Amino acid sequence: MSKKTYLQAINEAVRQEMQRDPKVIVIGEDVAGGQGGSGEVGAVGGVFGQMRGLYKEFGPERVIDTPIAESAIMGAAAGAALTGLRPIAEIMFVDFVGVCFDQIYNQIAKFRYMFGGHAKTPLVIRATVGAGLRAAAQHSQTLSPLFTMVPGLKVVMPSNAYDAKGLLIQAIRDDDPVIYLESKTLFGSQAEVPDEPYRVPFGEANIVREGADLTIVAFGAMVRRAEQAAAELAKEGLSAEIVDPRTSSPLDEDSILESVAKTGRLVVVDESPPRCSLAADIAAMVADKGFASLKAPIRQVTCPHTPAPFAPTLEDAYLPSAARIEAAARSILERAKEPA
Amino acid sequence: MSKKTYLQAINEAVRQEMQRDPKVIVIGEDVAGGQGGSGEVGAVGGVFGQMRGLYKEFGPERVIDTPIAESAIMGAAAGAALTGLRPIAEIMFVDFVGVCFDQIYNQIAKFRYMFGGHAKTPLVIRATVGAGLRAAAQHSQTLSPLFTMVPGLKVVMPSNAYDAKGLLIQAIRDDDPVIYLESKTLFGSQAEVPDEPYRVPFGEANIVREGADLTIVAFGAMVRRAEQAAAELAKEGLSAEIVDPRTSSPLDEDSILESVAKTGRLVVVDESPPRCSLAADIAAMVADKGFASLKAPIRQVTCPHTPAPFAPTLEDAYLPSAARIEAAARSILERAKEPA
Amino acid sequence: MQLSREDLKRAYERMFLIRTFEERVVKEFSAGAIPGFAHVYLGQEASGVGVCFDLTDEDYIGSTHRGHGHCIAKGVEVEGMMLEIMAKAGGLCGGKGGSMHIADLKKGMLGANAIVGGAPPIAVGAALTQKLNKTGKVAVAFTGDGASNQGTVFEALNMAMVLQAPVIFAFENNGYGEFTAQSYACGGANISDRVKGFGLPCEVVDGTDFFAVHDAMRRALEHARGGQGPYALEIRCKRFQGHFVGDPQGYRSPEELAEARTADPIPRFRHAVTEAGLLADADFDAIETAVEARVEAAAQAALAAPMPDPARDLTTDVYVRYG
Amino acid sequence: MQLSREDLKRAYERMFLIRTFEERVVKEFSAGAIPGFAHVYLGQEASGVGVCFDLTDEDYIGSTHRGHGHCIAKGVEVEGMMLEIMAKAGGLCGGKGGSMHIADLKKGMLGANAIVGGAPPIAVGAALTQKLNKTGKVAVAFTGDGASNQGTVFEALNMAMVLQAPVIFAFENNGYGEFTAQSYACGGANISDRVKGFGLPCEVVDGTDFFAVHDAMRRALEHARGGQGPYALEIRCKRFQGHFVGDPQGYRSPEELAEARTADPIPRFRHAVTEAGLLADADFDAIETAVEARVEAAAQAALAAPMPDPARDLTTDVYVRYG
Ligand SMILES: Cc1ncc(C[n+]2csc(CCOP(=O)(O)OP(=O)(O)O)c2C)c(N)n1
Ligand SMILES: Cc1ncc(C[n+]2csc(CCOP(=O)(O)OP(=O)(O)O)c2C)c(N)n1
Ligand SMILES: [Mg+2]
Ligand SMILES: [Mg+2]
Repeated sequence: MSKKTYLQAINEAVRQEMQRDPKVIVIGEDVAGGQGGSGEVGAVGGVFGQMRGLYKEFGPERVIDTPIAESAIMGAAAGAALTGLRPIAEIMFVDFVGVCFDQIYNQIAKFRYMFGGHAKTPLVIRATVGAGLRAAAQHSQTLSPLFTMVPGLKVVMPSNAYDAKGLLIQAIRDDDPVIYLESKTLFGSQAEVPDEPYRVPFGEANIVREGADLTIVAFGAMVRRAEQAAAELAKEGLSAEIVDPRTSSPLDEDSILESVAKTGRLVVVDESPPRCSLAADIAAMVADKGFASLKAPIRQVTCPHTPAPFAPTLEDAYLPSAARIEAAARSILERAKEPA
Repeated sequence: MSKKTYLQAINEAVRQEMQRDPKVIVIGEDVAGGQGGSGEVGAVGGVFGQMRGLYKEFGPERVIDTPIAESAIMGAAAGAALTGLRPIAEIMFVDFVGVCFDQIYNQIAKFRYMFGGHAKTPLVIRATVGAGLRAAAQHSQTLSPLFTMVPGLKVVMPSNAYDAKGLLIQAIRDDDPVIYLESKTLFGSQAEVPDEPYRVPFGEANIVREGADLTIVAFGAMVRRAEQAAAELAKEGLSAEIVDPRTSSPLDEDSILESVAKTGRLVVVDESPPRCSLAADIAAMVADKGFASLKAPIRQVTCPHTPAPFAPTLEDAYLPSAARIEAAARSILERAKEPA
Repeated sequence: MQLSREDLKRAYERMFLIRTFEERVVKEFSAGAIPGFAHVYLGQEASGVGVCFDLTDEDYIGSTHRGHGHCIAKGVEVEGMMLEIMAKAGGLCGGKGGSMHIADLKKGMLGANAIVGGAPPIAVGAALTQKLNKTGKVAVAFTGDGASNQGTVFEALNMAMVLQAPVIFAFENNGYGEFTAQSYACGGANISDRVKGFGLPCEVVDGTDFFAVHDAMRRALEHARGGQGPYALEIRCKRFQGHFVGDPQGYRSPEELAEARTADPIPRFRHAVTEAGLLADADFDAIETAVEARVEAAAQAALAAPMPDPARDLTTDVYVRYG
Repeated sequence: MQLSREDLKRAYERMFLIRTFEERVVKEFSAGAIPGFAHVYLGQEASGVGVCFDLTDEDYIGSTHRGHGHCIAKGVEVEGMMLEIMAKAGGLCGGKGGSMHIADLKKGMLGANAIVGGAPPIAVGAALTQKLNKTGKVAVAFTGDGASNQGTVFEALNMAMVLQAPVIFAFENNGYGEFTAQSYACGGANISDRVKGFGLPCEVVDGTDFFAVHDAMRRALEHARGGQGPYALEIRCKRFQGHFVGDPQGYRSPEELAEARTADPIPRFRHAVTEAGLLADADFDAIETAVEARVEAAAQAALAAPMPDPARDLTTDVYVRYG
């Protein structure tokens, strides 16, 4: 047990699983780095270094650098999984999914159903998500709704280093295809992370903070912003409960509904634009199954209906901030005082 | 003015716009048909015949058959639109969007914003949607949420022949990229369709049926099923109001909210699986902005969280049916009798 | 090279089984007994059978929307196929897949694919498994001439070459992609030259001659199994019917259609083998009688079988375990 | 062929402007004045300038993530570029696009593109407009060696060939795609052979020699403007720096890096032209002084300029008119 970063947790999870199971391979662009070059091979380990050191430990047969061809990467992972391997395929930035979405949503996600349950596709697609790096419209998306809407996929969004390791190990051992979304802005965040392998199960939310007046649901990088907002609200005795579902598919509906049953108020935070978002998905679920306990409108805090802007001034206003979460919370907590 | 089918309405809209504006071109696979063959060129006009006759009238320069390469088709349409043409590009079945999604969501939809408002991308992407043809998992999707979530796109879902023509003409004249979703099961449906060109504006819902007890929101092919359900409910004096938003982006929130303000109850019907669906999107919008008028939980009637099955017995159960819409309505109308 | 009498019988049995099966599919489709779409393999039998003839159940194939022939060539049982194509619960995919998604992984058949260009990248992955596990097995990617223009196919060719994966790309050039001729849709002189640009060896083969396809495939297998990386075949064959059952084919002249039907791989095989005195007409007749009886029985059984039950089957098989 | 003294000056001015601009970008990026990522064009100046030299504002180019040089070569003003790259409201894209999306449609610059392989299909579309409107203009698709493996690029090559669109594909082979060598990632002997498989003529050109690139481009323009369809160039050049500013480049040996820098197109041009007695050192010095002053002024102005205001600018420019 020791403090590790989110980045180290990811790297450790993959390394330990590769040591445990020879069927686990890593495939993607520059997951090793340096192939064909005049210098060192394997020094890079992915543009953010998540796979660092794996090439040297496991070699070119299991840490496979590819041409820039995401459809072929995803297809190769699909075919390898169908035939007995457990590939971990990387999409460097989730934004690139547009060039390989067919392999993910029409192939990988659907094999099992189309083939009447006779196929198994155990693979993990890792991708980095989120804005904040001033990387503009094509390198700053989160796209969690894009994957959550697809039957056959499981979607994981770790919000801290502990979950990052445990959820990734679960993803690798899972017999279904899993989309594992790494928040770029969390790579440096630290937590106590056990040295030994462990799993964090899917579909089990983490109650990050207990509270009585209001429920805030947030994923990935948005969890810390929710915590900051909750801390502000606490200063005035307003107590917010924070639910981090950890996985958007499967979704731990019960934990969310239990929390809303207690608080009667809900704010959902999502790092995506508003339409057909995860925020809408969860708000709608509660407006159906949790309606009886609702005391106020369900607020969604999302990005605006625009692409991600480049300029820091714009990008800072683009992402849901602690201040916007707090304001959304206040706007429905006020209601507490109104006559019903 | 005369009765025309949805298919004829689409064909007439494109023909009249091509006659009016030489900048309008059609591009896609077999939109003419027969290129390079030993027989007739232009007899096909698309697999469902939506473009029939256009090749003969406008020739190969404006009715362009392409190789099977959707990314190149969408990219070509994008580049042509950026440089002054008004392309109408076809995705034969919307399911194929997975091989060209990047050009749609990262390029076409984002040019204007990324380029600071200095670009205009006036194009229409036509695609057929919906289940019911026993075409199984890769030829039966609707995917309206996939497009609705993308800032920069407009999304159109005509539910009848009259709207099909008017919305398509608006789409072609619109200066923004438009996704025009043709319901396969509606191609044969008839309505009075004026012979002259006319527009149906975007973001203006059609109140298909007035009612007092409940609001049903439905798009495209689901509208008729909502009407059937409403007719059943009417037999017992339960009056349902049906709102067909016509376009999911922009969405006529006001008409939906006004209706719910009157009825206090809402069922949203969507031809997609449930997660991050249009049903969830609209339910969540009302759970926020229309909360005060809600008397009951908001029900969503969608496909299950599975791919589309092939077997007719399964597919019939897969799609939202009038019976399921009716049942969802009853489940919240009962509440009317409960004590608050 | 010389095949044994048993092999010759097996080759003819496979081709004739495809022919008989597909003709029955056309009949049942027209009679309304087959839901959805049906793309038949009539005329291309020698291609599928020649390519799959020396493959084992541990070798894999990725197929297309026109996959019935590939299934049969790979040894998939027609009984389960007919049930599936008729959307019956007892079908290979429980009636959930149908003609465009028919699959049999136990037989190394990775599925028909209704996305043009969908299978080649998947075949590369199946080949990577063989390479990593050193099985000496291969993966075959069946791809049409129309599909040969899809970006995913070029990516797969390049990826296979770069990773030296034991993939054999079987480009079945039947002259048309839907209603458009290959001569219009494929830039460059022909498919094989495009393929060679990626560094793969690529042979152009007469797809109406079983022996030509089989010989080329033997060279391909030697290459791929020998660890020399991917190999490709451009197999020229004829599409006897329309793109789908019911296609009026106005884009093909009556002459071209008639001419296409003269290049029939099945009588050609029978003629060549009888001429060479390797099998007698009686041998062929016996095979044909048996095949016809088998397809008849498969069709009757499928017609009588029940469709899946929504209450039990609609939402199963999406995940191994959800949550 | 022989260029006029004015043309020679313009060529040098463009190349030196790219060099000076990019060196300033490196400096300002390292100083924290440029947000996000920066991929610079240092070492490839002769390629962009040679390709764009004879293009007008009505000809179009599609670019890549490494687009500054393409912009300048196409005549985009460095003042607006520097403002954009520094995320300022007065930038070419109002600070919304930045380095990876910098565009100037008035100059026929269809945008840098942060999706590898994103631009070639778009260039085909721009070329279709020229063909339909019979303008005699062309579209150029700048594409890297790494991008040459992306399916969208092959689709664009094939589509351009099939539709006989006046597109010129400029493959800039600088030896690396990110941290991976072209020799590893591209199946086949080289990029040009793959391209030829699609039926396009493709020349291999020394991208460190402005004159070689310019001559090849003249042939390409004659071909495309003459209605003979697409044309391609494989331009071999060197990437002086890392993939992005700050890349340690452990994957390149010090020897290779040193050797790369010796192939510098700028002194090479100056040397050749002075040797030939076409321009004097004084001419070059004058150009350099002017360019340095211009870049300095552009940088100072950009540093001092304001960023966009969220209240006013965040949600504008998504639609021409919504609803
Ligand atoms: C991505 C995609 N685009 C288009 C289609 C529609 N489509 C189905 S089959 C086909 C033609 C394929 O032609 P070819 O590859 O030559 O195969 P063949 O039908 O001749 O066997 C097309 C365009 C599809 N299924 N998927
Ligand atoms: C679809 C996609 N995949 C991967 C990336 C990440 N990426 C950005 S640049 C690059 C390398 C491109 O290499 P090349 O085409 O040779 O251009 P160069 O950087 O050498 O100019 C990669 C892999 C991307 N931006 N888009
Ligand atoms: Mg074909
Ligand atoms: Mg490069």
